[in-house]
Amino acid sequence: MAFSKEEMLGMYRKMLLIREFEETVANLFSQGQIPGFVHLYVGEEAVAVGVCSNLGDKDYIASTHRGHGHGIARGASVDKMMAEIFGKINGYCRGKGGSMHIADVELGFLGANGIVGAGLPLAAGAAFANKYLKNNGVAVCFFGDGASNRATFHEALNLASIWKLPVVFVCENNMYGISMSQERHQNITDVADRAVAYGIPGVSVDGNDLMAVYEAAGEAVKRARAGEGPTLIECKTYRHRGHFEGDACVYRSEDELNEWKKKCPIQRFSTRLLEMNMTTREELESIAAGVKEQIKTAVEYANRSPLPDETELTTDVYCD
Amino acid sequence: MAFSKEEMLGMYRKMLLIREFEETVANLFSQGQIPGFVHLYVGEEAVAVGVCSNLGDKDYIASTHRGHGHGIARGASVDKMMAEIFGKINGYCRGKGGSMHIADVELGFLGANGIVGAGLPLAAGAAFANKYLKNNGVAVCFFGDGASNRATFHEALNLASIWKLPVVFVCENNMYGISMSQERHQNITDVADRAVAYGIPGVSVDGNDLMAVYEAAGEAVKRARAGEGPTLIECKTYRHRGHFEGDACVYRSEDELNEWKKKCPIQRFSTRLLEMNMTTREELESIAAGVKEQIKTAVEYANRSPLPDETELTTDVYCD
Amino acid sequence: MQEMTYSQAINAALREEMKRDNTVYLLGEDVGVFGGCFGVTTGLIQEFGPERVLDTPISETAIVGSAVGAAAAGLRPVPEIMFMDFMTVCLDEFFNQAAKMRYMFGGKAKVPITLRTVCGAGLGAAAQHSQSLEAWFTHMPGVKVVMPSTPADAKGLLVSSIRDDNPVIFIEHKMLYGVSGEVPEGEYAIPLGQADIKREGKDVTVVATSLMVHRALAAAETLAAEGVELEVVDPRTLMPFDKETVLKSVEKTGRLVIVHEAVKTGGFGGEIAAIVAEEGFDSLDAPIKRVAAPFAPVPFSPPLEAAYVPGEEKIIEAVKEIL
Amino acid sequence: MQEMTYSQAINAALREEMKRDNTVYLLGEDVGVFGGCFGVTTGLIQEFGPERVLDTPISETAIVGSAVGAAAAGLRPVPEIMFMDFMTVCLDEFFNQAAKMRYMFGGKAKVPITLRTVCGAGLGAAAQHSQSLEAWFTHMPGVKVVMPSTPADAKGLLVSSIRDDNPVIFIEHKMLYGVSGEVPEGEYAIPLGQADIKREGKDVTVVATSLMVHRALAAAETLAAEGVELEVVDPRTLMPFDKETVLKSVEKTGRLVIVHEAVKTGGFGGEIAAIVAEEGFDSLDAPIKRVAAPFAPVPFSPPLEAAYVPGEEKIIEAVKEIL
Ligand SMILES: Cc1ncc(C[n+]2csc(CCOP(=O)(O)OP(=O)(O)O)c2C)c(N)n1
Ligand SMILES: Cc1ncc(C[n+]2csc(CCOP(=O)(O)OP(=O)(O)O)c2C)c(N)n1
Ligand SMILES: [Mg+2]
Ligand SMILES: [Mg+2]
Repeated sequence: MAFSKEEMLGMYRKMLLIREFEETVANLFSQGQIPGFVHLYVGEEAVAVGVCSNLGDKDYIASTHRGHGHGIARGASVDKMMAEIFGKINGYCRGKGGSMHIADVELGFLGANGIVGAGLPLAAGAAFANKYLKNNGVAVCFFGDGASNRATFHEALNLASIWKLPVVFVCENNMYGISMSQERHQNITDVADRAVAYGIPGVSVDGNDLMAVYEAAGEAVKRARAGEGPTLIECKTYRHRGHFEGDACVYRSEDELNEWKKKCPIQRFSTRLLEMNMTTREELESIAAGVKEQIKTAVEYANRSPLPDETELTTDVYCD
Repeated sequence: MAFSKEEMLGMYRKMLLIREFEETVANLFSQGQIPGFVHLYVGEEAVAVGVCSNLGDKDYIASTHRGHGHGIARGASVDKMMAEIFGKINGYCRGKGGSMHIADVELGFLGANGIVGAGLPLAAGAAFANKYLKNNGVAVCFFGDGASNRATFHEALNLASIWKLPVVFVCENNMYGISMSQERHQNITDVADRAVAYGIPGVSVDGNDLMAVYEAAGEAVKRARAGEGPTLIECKTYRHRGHFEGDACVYRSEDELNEWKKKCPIQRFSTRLLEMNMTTREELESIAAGVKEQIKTAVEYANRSPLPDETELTTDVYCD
Repeated sequence: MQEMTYSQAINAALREEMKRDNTVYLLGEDVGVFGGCFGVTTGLIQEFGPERVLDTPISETAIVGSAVGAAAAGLRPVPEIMFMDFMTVCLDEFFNQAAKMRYMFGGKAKVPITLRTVCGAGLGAAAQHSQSLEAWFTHMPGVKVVMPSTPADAKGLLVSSIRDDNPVIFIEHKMLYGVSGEVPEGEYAIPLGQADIKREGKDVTVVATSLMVHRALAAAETLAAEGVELEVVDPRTLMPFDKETVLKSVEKTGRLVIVHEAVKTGGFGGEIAAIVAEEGFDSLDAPIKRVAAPFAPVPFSPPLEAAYVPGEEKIIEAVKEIL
Repeated sequence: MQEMTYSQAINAALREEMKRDNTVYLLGEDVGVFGGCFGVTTGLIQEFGPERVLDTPISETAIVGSAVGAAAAGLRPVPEIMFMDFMTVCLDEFFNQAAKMRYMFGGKAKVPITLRTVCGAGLGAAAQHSQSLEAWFTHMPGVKVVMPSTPADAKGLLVSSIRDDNPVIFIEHKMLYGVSGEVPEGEYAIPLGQADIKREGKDVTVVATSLMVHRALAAAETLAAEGVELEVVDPRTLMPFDKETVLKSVEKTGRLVIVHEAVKTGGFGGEIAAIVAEEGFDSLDAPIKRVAAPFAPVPFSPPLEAAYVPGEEKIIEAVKEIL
């Protein structure tokens, strides 16, 4: 891999931006400033960033209930995301969607999704459109280990395989679907093994290693663009926070959490950058300060945005 | 395998009974004597008989739209089956179900099914009940190659695997789902390979070889009863007739059909019986004569049965 | 005008729209060489090739789900679900995804899908292949619901459905495929949301859908001989629903009978009755009557199936009860 | 009598029925140690063990499908579907299999499933986690539909649902879980199919379901001060539907307002209106009014969500329009 310094620091910054975004949301949520419920991505940043750093203009991603990281990695505006999470009219969805439905179709972001596993056929369809339109674009679907037991996983992977669709299926195996550990919810160790069932490649990578994710995704995207069909990538990772904010996490141990915190993808990448002499502590700190500022601005933006008024209730149900 | 002559001839007779039943239905259908539509099992007899010959009292089977063979193999009355196909009140379902819904829950026959793939979770559930009730019973689900691409396949196999349910999933790979060849509808050669995705054994056998099916199913049933969980068995076979009666079969060649006719499971088994000196041509002919007689009686029974009257329309919607 | 069957009219609409717009494509089980389970897509794969007429595995979730993604990404998919009864295995994709996407995304998505499917009893196909489930779809904000009763309506409404930027469920009736009728030549589009008065009359308004339009017309014919004039209104699309036409007719007649093949309880007849009981109450001179299937799954046996589907006599009976 | 919350009442019913009948078991996502997404099954795995309280993968098709097979084979499964919106991913199992099995098999099967699920807006959970889809289920012959509004009803109706030999969908409301009320001690079963008059009145009949019962009662309180007496009827079960109680009430009051949280079009309010317009027409002195959610998905933003769910004022407004 030959990355420029800018690229490397750019990816670092994105991960940090996600982290800061999520921790800010956690804080605001605990203060009662955010309605509904939120599922945070803290600890899994390397997956979204590693994958999305391979994507271009015509490409699509489909996301999950835990979608903030995907949106940010795809390049969505944190201002509009934050405003959406606040339920404000200047949010991505005019406040109608909230955390679980943030989307920006123009940007190639087909949305977070409240239905586990729903993104897989959507991504296959977007990939189909790209193939049909011969625009060289691909589609990526993020989904969880829990989602890999859903109907949609099976049907979408099979369809994508026989139609050789330019799609990459990225399983974020964070070891749990809410309280259900992967050990209990499926009888295999690697979700990637399921690729066999569709005659497509399956790879399992350390999801907390940005470079490993980047490379695996890069290869899959290359295959997809070359017309060779889909790939299933499993990224082993962990969520540092509860399933949703407020989750007491009775189903897992502090020890386990602490072990994984030590494997933090952001720390790991910064250590690597320092070891490679690509950057300095000072530079990293100044990036962090910029990120903090950016998120602060996003919160201000969100706070300033008006709430939607009642006339919004019945607009956008249909296109005219 | 140590089969008595009675057992061997019993299985032969069952296969023949299915064949005669189906050919009779085909005939009557073409004469306009049977309403609705029918999907016949001609050519696949060894699967149903090979599997069901392993089953006992507490065991269940779940079947498909192509269910006549499964019912007969499980020991259902051909009289009541035929009457049901005729839509008569003395049929299994009082004429309310027809070919696609013949069932006899008491006998352990959870029904033919109009929804492709629907049987898989039903069988998992019946297996769960047997396990819960500790009655040592198992459940078997028959389903097609086409059905192996459905949602239910994935979710049922995963659930059965993690719960170690006493269930056997029997895929009748007859190379087509209606007009869609297996080659086109999935990117793998052996459906059995999908077992990997659930961490369970998967075996692929010649579905036109009664003994091979019997053995594979026997082992799977043994595993299930021993509490070792589910098995996926794929039986490669072929339907001699169209998808449904009336299908012009534009999607496959005469040559292909003729090749498979040469591999007829019944002929093959009778040759084997003769080679083993287990029987004589005369004995086989007398069995065939008996079968013909039995089906003739079934048709008479069906013909004699009255049609349901209008009061039946709204009975049995609810239990009281 | 051209005489053609309902099935041919649908085929023609598909062909013309595919010619007109390259982003229109078909997908579904056996829609290719096989021509569809009822032969409706016959010839299209020959004309447009397997890139635009796609046979799928038996994976309704993937059929509809992929159509949603493709629609959001700029295509106009026309998926076929072989029997309406199977909508139960892809309802999430149609309802939680397709129907809501635009709203959830604050107006920033377009999901132009026309999902074709087949309803109705009459072929002895029993409980899982014979239902009329349109009512469910009228309860889904974001979805349009189309139910043509004649070849001309089938063609004109399918053209409009495919051109519409919203998810549309286009519900064909299996017993109508063989029915012939006049269809205007050339481009022919009927706007969604306009009821059609299939027969004028002054005594009783009969609102009927799909196959039931024909039964209502037969009843009207019979009753005309007795001096009773039915006005038969075919809404053609249930969503948008042309309530003005219905209310105006009831204003004229003072009497309303609603006929659909779906089971009565929870059916769309309730919605129509409620609209009239709310907005046309003062026009009503008699109770509103619904004629519909009894509250039971569709039975297999021919005499039961025949008794299940509302027929001319039941319509006549209902009319007479409120005259 | 014991004071307990709706959630505790459901928990108590589950516990008692599991004690009474060994064939009753629970299954669903996170129903074990986690105690269910809303904590309703708290403590049950500790009491009955993982053999009878089963955590499942995220596989609703397998949850409901396996329940159907287990029910046919002699057990009484009580599956939980975490949000009612997810019924779209297991509707085939519930409808094409569970609901029809008995009929299709000519009466020779029994499918005693009580499927618990959660409807309703109010938590900012947006379009895919907030709906009220009960109308769909009333259109399914073979299914019973239960929607309790109080802790006592929740307990008594859940006990009866579990004992019922038919598939039942038991619809809890997420905004009611914390509501307290008196619940009779000891065994307590309320027969399915009996409406409850939650408040007597002579001027207008208000039929309301689930959370809306409380809003209707609040409206009644306010209007009482103005001298208008509402009769608030809670059907409690939509199928079977106790139409006699509703018709009798309308006979007394001559006026009917129907209130539900589901979107109006295609909702169960249409069915109620149709029944009254057909069988109680002569009692009606005014148009029938429906108060329901607007025809849109459930929005996220708190002010929109609050405006979406019908409130006291809308009920009062509807009542005043027909006084
Ligand atoms: C079809 C469906 N079933 C259940 C849920 C409830 N639910 C939301 S998130 C979740 C867990 C998802 O687990 P996983 O796919 O591993 O993603 P993670 O939360 O770990 O990122 C569940 C069960 C849902 N939203 N949709
Ligand atoms: C969910 C669903 N989709 C589609 C159909 C229509 N259909 C009936 S049988 C069939 C083909 C089934 O193929 P396979 O599973 O291989 O069984 P086979 O007919 O070959 O025995 C199809 C598509 C259906 N009944 N159910
Ligand atoms: Mg997970
Ligand atoms: Mg097949």
